[in-house]
Amino acid sequence: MSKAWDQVTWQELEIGGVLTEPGSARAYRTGDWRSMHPVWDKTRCLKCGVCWTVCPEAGISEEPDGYFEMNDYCKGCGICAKECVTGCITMVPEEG
Amino acid sequence: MIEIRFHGRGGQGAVTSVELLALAAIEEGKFAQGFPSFGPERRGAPVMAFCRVDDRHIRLRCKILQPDVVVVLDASLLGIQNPPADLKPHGIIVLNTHKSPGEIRQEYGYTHTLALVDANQIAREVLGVPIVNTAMTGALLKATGVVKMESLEAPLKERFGPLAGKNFNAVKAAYEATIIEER
Amino acid sequence: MEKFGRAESQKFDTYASRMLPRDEFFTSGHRACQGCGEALAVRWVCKAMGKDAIIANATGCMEIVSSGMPQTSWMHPWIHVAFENTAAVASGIDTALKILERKGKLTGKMPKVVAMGGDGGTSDIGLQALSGALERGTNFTYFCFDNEAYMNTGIQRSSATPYGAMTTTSPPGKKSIGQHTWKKDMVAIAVAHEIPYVATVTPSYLFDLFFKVRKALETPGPAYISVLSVCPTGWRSATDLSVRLGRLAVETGVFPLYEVVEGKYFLTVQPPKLRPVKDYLRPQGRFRHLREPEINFIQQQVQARYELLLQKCQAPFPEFAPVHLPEVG
Amino acid sequence: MGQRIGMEVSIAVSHAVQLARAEAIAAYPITPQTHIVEHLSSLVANGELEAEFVTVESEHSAMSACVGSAATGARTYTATSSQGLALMHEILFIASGMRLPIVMSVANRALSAPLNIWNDHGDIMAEKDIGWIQVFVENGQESFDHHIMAFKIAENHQVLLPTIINLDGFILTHVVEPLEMLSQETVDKFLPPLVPYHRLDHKKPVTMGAFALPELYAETKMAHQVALTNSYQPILEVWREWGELTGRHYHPVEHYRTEGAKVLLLIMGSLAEVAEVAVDEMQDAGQAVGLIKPRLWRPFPFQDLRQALAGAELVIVCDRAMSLGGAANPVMAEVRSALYPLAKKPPVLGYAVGLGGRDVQPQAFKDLVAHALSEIKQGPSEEYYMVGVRG
Repeated sequence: MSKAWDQVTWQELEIGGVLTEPGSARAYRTGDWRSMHPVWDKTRCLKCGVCWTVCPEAGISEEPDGYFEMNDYCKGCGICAKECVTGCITMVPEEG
Repeated sequence: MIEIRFHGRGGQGAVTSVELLALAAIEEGKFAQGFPSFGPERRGAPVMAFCRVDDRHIRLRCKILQPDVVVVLDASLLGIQNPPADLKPHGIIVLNTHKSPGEIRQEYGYTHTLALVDANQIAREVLGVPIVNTAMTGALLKATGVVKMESLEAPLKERFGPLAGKNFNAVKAAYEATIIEER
Repeated sequence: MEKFGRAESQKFDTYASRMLPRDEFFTSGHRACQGCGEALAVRWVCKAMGKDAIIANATGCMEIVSSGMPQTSWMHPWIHVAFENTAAVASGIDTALKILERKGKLTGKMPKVVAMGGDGGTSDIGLQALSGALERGTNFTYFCFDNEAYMNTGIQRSSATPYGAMTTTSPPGKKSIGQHTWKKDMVAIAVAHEIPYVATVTPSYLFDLFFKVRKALETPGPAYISVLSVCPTGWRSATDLSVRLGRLAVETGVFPLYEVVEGKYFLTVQPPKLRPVKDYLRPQGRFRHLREPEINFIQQQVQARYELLLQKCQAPFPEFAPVHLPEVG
Repeated sequence: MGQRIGMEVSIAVSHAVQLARAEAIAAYPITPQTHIVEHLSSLVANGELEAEFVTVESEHSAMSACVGSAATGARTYTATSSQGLALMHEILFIASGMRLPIVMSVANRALSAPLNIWNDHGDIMAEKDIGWIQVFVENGQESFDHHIMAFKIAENHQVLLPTIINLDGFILTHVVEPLEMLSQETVDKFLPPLVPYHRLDHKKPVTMGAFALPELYAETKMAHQVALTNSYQPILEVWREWGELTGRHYHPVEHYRTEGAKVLLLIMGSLAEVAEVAVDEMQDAGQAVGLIKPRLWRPFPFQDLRQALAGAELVIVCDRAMSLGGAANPVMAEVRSALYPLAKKPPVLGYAVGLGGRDVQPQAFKDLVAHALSEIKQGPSEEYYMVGVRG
């Protein structure tokens, strides 16, 4: 739906309110929610991927070099930092 | 339209009788209804069942308050219910009894036409069980001719399966044995 | 989204986490609280399910955070109907799949039927529908995402709320220690339906979760899985502790990980020695008011129940005689 | 036309469902709906109907399972009554809001308390605003006919709404009477297989039952309202087609001997036939009384009713339910609303008739017409009247 969702008319609604685009919530970047974000110290990162597994948002992605980074959905909960095997993740405040 | 009201006790098969009659009438191309009195009554309780037969679509969806015929499956009901109380003046009482018309009239003061049969005995002899509804249907046929005997055959088969033959015999036996005393 | 999915072409390294499937079926953009243990659990349950599944979801946190019109976080075919009837909805889906397959209207591999609800939607208001669906032998897997209270409506107590916990309807006070009943044993209730597969999982033990989910889905007939889902908002715990608290629940014996296969109990994660329950209680604000006597009581209860569970696991015979009804027709 | 066969109306309904090739049936037993679902169970058990019958543990789950199976693309049917319908209440709105073409029989029965298993319209009138198509039938033939038509209406992609057929409990459901059946071949030609509009399909996933924030909820309601209102024409189209097929023609509002009638009785359901008998007798006695029988209850046929009633000098609405503490009983309230915009409108008097299975003889209608005529002369003393109440 290209239109802003609060501008949608009743005629434009799908029958029965069915949503036909799976995973369309990805359009909503929950990264705006965070006040902290994780920073990886690559010198200590094992590329094990535990941070990726523990993220409730799927807010961590693997980079081409095999290291992990947060993406636009990270809400800044800090689980990744807590669970990191080597302690290479630090939570850093968002810049104002 | 002829309106017939069955009086029996829960479990005696009054509802089956009205349904068989309605089915037989419909088989003959007539219009008919058969329905119970929809009560919460269980086995043993006095119950009623209703049958209407007509040559046109029947529109009534209510009890039969002034029947043309009452059929009493169980003579013990006579003392409790007085089934013929609201019977039409030229109506018929079909009664399961071993007593004679004279005895019945003396006992209950009935003035209507009587059709009497000892259905208990017929049921015992023909069916081997004391269920009188099919026999009483035979008596009703004799008294009214509301449907032809053979029209009952298919509905009986549908309802009773292998026991249909015996039940049909009960109908026939009761038909033969019914005594009618007109008024 | 651009960043997402890049990893799919990556080599698998030696680390076990990397062996897990990369496809996301409960996608980013959902509106769960920061550090939501339930969202994490759903994410991994969905991954373990794979794409060939249909989900019926009860009203509750996961429904609300994932399906605000016109956006959805679900990649699976997904339906939400109401709060208390998810198991019945799943029954209907199972029914339709059966008849449509039998009539040749659906061909190929049939999707798995999955129902999801919270602890309130499962052990309170949805218990009847669940019992019916289990008893009827519905071919589905029911997941109870148990965060131990009605979090969606603002942290009210449910029958799954643990003893002593503070919620908005079980507040501690001069005459109350908070929740004054022991948590309802939904696993035992599920087992009592003599269904082929029952298990407990938590996303803090990902591989245990992953394989139990697979097992449950592959089991013909009903399966029930209880998923301990840490709720930092309702448990008054730090958002970064959601995985750790799940682990502590297991390590203290508060939430043992086990499965009941055709009536036979198996402990799947066995801590060498149980940690004291206060390790689990302390980081949670909902237990902050508890004092030594209550904590001791909880410790004693947890210990006793854990030992009973161990006994069940050691029993040479199953809890019930497995019934395999003959096929008819 | 075909030969008339005698059978209990409940059995006729189950045969209609069988001929419609229902695929998923989820039902919970409640008097007086039981004979319908018992017979369907036996049809399934004997392989005479290729369907799955789910014996759910409540009506709430029955409707929930129906939502699940309809959403998965199976032709779905259920039946209930009274308390069962009330227990479904929550899910009824959801089924229609999700636009799932479920067909349901309601064997109309009174609501508790006190418990009463007999016929009135209290159950369905409590559900008048659920957003379903709702039809009332008068006899066994109509019961049979409308169940088959209901699937065709509900599944029409211009409609996609669940549909209720209301048939009176006991006084209709439990009566053996004659009706004409149709062959499977004829029904197959009339009713094509269901083509789901949306379905839960792992190859083409959709999300069903998403929630709406205040910014969207009103739009969803508008869409539903328009869909229900617009179902009127497709309904008429299906009924017309059926008329051509069977010679039995149905209309949203049926008239009986209304020509020249100054007083119009109005009633829905099987007691309308009893009222016909009363109208015959009154007309024979020289009274200009006619009968209006609404068949389509939702969408409400405003225009048809206005046309039918506008010329009358008095309209007497017989409700089979109460709207306790309300402005009028349910049907009367709607009829009066329909007439309100008219410049010249007849007075409307309302009567609650046959509550909780109270026997209604033709005489009852004659009595209430006489009562209404005397009331209207001196100005009505009540908002509405109850028929046959002692004391």
